[in-house]
Amino acid sequence: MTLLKDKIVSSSLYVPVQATIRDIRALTPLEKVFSLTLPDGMLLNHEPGQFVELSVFGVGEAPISITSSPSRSNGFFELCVRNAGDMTGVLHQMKPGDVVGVRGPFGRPFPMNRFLGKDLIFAIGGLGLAPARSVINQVLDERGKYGKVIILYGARTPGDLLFTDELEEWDRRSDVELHLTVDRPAEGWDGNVGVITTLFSHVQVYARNTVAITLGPPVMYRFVLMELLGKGVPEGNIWFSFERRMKCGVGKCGHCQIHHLYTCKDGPTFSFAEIKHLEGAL
Amino acid sequence: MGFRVMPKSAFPGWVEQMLQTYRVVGPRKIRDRYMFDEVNSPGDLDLTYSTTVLPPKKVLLPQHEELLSFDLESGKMEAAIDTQPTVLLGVHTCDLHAIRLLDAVFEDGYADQHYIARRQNVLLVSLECLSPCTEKSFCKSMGTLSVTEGYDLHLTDLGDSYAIDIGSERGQALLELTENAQPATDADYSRLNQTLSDKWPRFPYRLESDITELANLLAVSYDSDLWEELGEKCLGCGSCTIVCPTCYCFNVIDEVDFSLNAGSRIRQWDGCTLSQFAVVAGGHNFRSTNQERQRHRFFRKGKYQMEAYGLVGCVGCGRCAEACLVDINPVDTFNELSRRRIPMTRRHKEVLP
Amino acid sequence: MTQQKPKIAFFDFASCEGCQLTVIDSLQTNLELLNAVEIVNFREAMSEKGQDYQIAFIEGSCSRKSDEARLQAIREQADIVVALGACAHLGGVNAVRNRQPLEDVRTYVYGNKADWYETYPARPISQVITVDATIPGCPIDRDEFIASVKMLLQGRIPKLPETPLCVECKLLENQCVYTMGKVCLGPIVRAGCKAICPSFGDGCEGCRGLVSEPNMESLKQVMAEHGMADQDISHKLDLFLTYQMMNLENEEPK
Amino acid sequence: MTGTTLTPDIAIDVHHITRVEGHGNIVVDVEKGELKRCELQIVEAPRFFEAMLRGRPYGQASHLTSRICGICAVGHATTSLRATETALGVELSEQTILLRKLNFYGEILDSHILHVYMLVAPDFLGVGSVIPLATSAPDVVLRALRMKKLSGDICAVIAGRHTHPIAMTVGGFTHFPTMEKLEQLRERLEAVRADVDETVALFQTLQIPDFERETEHIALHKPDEYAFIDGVIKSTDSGEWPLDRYLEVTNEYMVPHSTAKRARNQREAYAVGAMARVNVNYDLLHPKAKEAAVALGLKPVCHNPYMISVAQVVEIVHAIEDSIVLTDALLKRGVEWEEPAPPARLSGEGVGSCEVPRGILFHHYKIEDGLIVGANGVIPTTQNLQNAEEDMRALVPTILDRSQEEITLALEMLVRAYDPCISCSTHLLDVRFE
Ligand SMILES: Cc1cc2nc3c(=O)[nH]c(=O)nc-3n(C[C@H](O)[C@H](O)[C@H](O)COP(=O)(O)OP(=O)(O)OC[C@H]3O[C@@H](n4cnc5c(N)ncnc54)[C@H](O)[C@@H]3O)c2cc1C
Ligand code: SF4
Ligand code: SF4
Ligand code: SF4
Repeated sequence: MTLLKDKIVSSSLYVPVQATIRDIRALTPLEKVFSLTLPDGMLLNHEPGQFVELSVFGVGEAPISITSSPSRSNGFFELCVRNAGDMTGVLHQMKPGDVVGVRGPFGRPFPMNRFLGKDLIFAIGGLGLAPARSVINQVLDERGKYGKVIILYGARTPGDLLFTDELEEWDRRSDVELHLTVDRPAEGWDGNVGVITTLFSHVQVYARNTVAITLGPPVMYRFVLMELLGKGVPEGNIWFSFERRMKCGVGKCGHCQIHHLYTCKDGPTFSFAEIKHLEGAL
Repeated sequence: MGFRVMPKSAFPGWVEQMLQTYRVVGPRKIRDRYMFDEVNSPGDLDLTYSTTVLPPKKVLLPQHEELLSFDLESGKMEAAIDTQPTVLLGVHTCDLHAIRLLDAVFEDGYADQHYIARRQNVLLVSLECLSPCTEKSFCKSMGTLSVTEGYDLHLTDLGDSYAIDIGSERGQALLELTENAQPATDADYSRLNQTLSDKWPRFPYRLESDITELANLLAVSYDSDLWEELGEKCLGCGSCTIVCPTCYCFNVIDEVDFSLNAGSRIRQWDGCTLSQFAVVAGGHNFRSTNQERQRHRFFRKGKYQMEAYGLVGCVGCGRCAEACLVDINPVDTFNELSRRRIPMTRRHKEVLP
Repeated sequence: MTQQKPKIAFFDFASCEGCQLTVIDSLQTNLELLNAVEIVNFREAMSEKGQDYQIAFIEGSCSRKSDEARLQAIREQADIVVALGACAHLGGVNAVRNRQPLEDVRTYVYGNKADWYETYPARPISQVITVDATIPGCPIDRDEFIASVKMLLQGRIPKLPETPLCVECKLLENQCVYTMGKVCLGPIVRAGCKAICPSFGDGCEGCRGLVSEPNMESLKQVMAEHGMADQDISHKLDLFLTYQMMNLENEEPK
Repeated sequence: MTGTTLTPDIAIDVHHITRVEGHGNIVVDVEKGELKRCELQIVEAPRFFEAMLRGRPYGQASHLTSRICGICAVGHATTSLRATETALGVELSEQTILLRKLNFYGEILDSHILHVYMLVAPDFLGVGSVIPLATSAPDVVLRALRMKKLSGDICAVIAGRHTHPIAMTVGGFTHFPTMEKLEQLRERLEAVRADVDETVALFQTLQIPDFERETEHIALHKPDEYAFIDGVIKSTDSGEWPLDRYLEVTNEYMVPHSTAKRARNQREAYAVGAMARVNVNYDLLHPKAKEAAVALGLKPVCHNPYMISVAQVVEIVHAIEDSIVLTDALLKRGVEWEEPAPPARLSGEGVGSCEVPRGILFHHYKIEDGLIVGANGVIPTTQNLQNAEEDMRALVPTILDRSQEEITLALEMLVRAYDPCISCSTHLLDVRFE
């Protein structure tokens, strides 16, 4: 049983293994879920919050969060990818059976054992659901180990909501509190309209025992943070996953540097306590 | 390990010997500038060089480097690991310090096999600087004017001969290629000591504060007005980061042949002073102005690298100052920050409103 | 990723045709190009004039009202339009005359026969039709052309490099031409030509166009410090960059 | 369809002649067997180079004017430099002269190889372009590309690149080739001789149409070398003129159907180019080139315009051989970095002239205090246009028995033989010295 990570550590950090696309599911016109298998039964062995460096050979490579949770790895893993540029654009034209490159898993995962017994509040914007889904499903698969689970999720329009089947599933559960919002409603939308922070008034938290996991576009973070701090959630319990430009994923290329930290290896998950003194981090 | 002495007349012969087994890279004069370049005969070398345009890091981390080649048709994928035995000759002490930082970066965490393979196959023959190489160098201020480790061999020019310090067994073996390196006599010791003590006063201190204070100075200078002033002047040309021996940021691109199925992945130098360095998909730029980029650059040099690797991020070679058309340079920047030092209390506002 | 060979076509407007010549020259080292694409229209090099193409490469500036219809027809046919070279990309040297009153330019050249020949201020083709990609330069760089074709074959749109020329120049360890008493537009111009002018001892003239955030004021200051009078500075900037400079200065062609 | 029917009415309208540089049309109207209209229309957009030169520093002129034409970029740059240098009294070093000549051959070769192999040969081989030849006659195409690469590399080594050379400047160069580079060129030049022989052999097999029209040929001439840069103007009719009297030769005029000017000297038209050069300077050709001329049946004075391509092949031989001579001279004396020769004055007037691939080219500048205040240029194609049209006029009545397609092809081949450089020809550099 080889681990992908052992493979790259033993040969070259930059040589991906050739993974096969086993399935592609379009969520929206811009986002697709790619289900990948590694060769020779190799294992990815990731933890929630980590990412892989995904390549289309001849085009390029980009960091992509692993959206499937470790608790649901049945010989494959999933990536939810937005068509945002070169590599992702060509990836979106690919078909099952095609080969892509994968390196990883990289990055510091969420410290799940520090979350045990805590109430969890997820504040998610847009594509942030991709990494969040990995944490959420992991938590739901071990539901007993955590307190309340509150999920706040915002998208631009109802059509931009990702993983709607799973959203419905979570909504049906009595042990999950799900609140959705959109910036711009569409025909038939009877839910909340407004930015994600407008959802906070709908939820009650026991601040001292709450862990907040915030995932979304950079602009969202400051506002969510103000809400959470305002509710009294401790600084060390407020977690983010940061996005930065990355070329290597292993703390060499310098692109993702935030002060002395490298987002790819010291993060991408950070607690507010860790980064609050770092100007420009948020 | 002590040192040996080799008459200068024997030096070319020694280089000839090296050329039998090694690729030799050293400073060459090309028109009005010096470059580290492959040496084909001892005459190509010019050890009296001032400073080179690019630092010797290019031997360990080439400007344009194949990381891997692939062929999807056959499924072949190969790491390009370069293990060519190389002597890197005539490295100034500041650059030697810079290589130590590069070593730390590329060995840290996941070790970068490409860098390390090169590094392990490179013999470093450094050279004691006896007078400032340019008006813009400030190695003495940065504590890089001398070295005690990190080399395989270290040369000091004693006039008609070289004193050669042996820093490793590999260095020793390299020296054994010649029979003309004799054990040092007492006279040689005193000549070397004299040379070293004579050289010291020739170098000015150019920084007005001590390097141990740099990190603190920067910590309180994040909001200094100076960044705005530098930002206005800075052309964003990126030269300063490209020529820096301690910069190692890179970009990775793919090249393909017309089959679109085979090609290679290339690593090439990048720099944090370039406008697109921190742009992410969707167009957000985490450092969108020259001002922020200059600040980041100097923080890396004076603070971040120290915090991350325990080594100073600027070795005072002065290349960036030579390269900058608008005369933005570490000495003036750090000195000006020091003059404008912002009291801690004023700075101690929250990061968030 | 096997797909049908895309049909490509080359067209030219006011230009020296040096970019198309460079395309022909690129075959010297990339003859495989002919297997990867089907060239259906290339007046400079072939007789066939196919009108069924997906990718159109257009060389030259638009300098006559009557050229607009030809451009539009190409746009309608092509899925992807690529501006080839500085004339198409920036107006190129053709735009130098935009600083001078049009009537004066015409009569200076044609005397009393001025109205025999139609013209208007030279402009980049992007001012007339939507352009999907640009291969900059005067002339274009062969390798960049080949790399761009490969990107198009991969289904990507080549992007203009954002890196300033200085980076490329430094990577080659050139001696900065400013130290040789000359001036250079390298700090504000897009890289990609292998800094060929500084490599051959001459300052960059800006044929690949301005980077997206050029610090014009600071560079003008640098040039002034290197002994250039205001007029010399404008001459330097107004060779390939006239159109962009006039835009920056909000100046209309006369 | 073969030309059996005698068509009394013929209307030929070739819109945008292909495989030439720039946009031109051929319009021929024959009514009841009588030629009513026969025009070579140049419809290229005018580019106004001389207006653009006004007020510019003289140092920019060669870089700006090289953009007149991507194929004769070195020719325009060299001619521009010669005009400026004459105006400002710049004396060139021997090294500069040698390097300029070698660089110039790079372009002559590049252009001639492009023309004979890629633009003309397809007509004789019955294809529409060189592209199908890549599969049907790959050796021919590869040979052409190989020869072309060497030509381009000559320019690249000396001036950075062929299309828009960089290192050429007023008074000299800004960059110099290393001895290694020159030695490599020397080796390749020698090796390419085999390809040159093959080229001559190929042209021996081609059926060149038999058509003659007595023509005045004009070219630069020097007593001791086959002239490409500088010299005097010489006509096959009679007469020699110094460069500064070029206007007496060119006598430019305009016609409404063409954005390019025309020229005439002692007859209704005259011709310039490879054929004119061979006709004027045959004795000065390299012996090997003369051998090739004999082998190809080219004898001065030749009046068959279709033989222009053959004259180009002869010049390819000459250019390769003389490049070897020049490279040897450079290798022998060595190449030093030298500062460009300084101007003796900053105001003056001067004419520069070169034999660019398509014929004699003139640049004429007036400079005041370092700025160009007046510019004129006369381009080879300008000088050839009327002659090509006269040839068409003479040719059409002799081939009226052919089919329309065949007539069209014959006319296109005729125009192509002149290797017209249409984008150059539209610059109409007017004489306007205030
Ligand atoms: C830790 C982490 C996790 C991520 N997880 C996901 C995920 O789960 N799903 C997902 O879809 N995305 C994710 N992303 C974002 C993803 O990495 C980017 O969308 C991806 O890099 C786009 O790659 P590309 O090659 O398609 O785009 P590129 O072609 O690289 O372009 C992306 C953008 O970068 C800029 N850019 C790129 N190159 C240049 C250049 N040379 N000059 C100027 N601008 C340039 C442009 O603004 C462009 O819009 C994640 C990012 C990080 C850091
Ligand atoms: S920052 Fe400048 S002086 Fe310091 S090491 Fe880099 S190049 Fe040298
Ligand atoms: S070299 Fe100078 S101008 Fe260029 S990016 Fe660096 S600081 Fe700015
Ligand atoms: S150096 Fe400048 S002028 Fe020269 S080719 Fe490059 S971009 Fe164009």
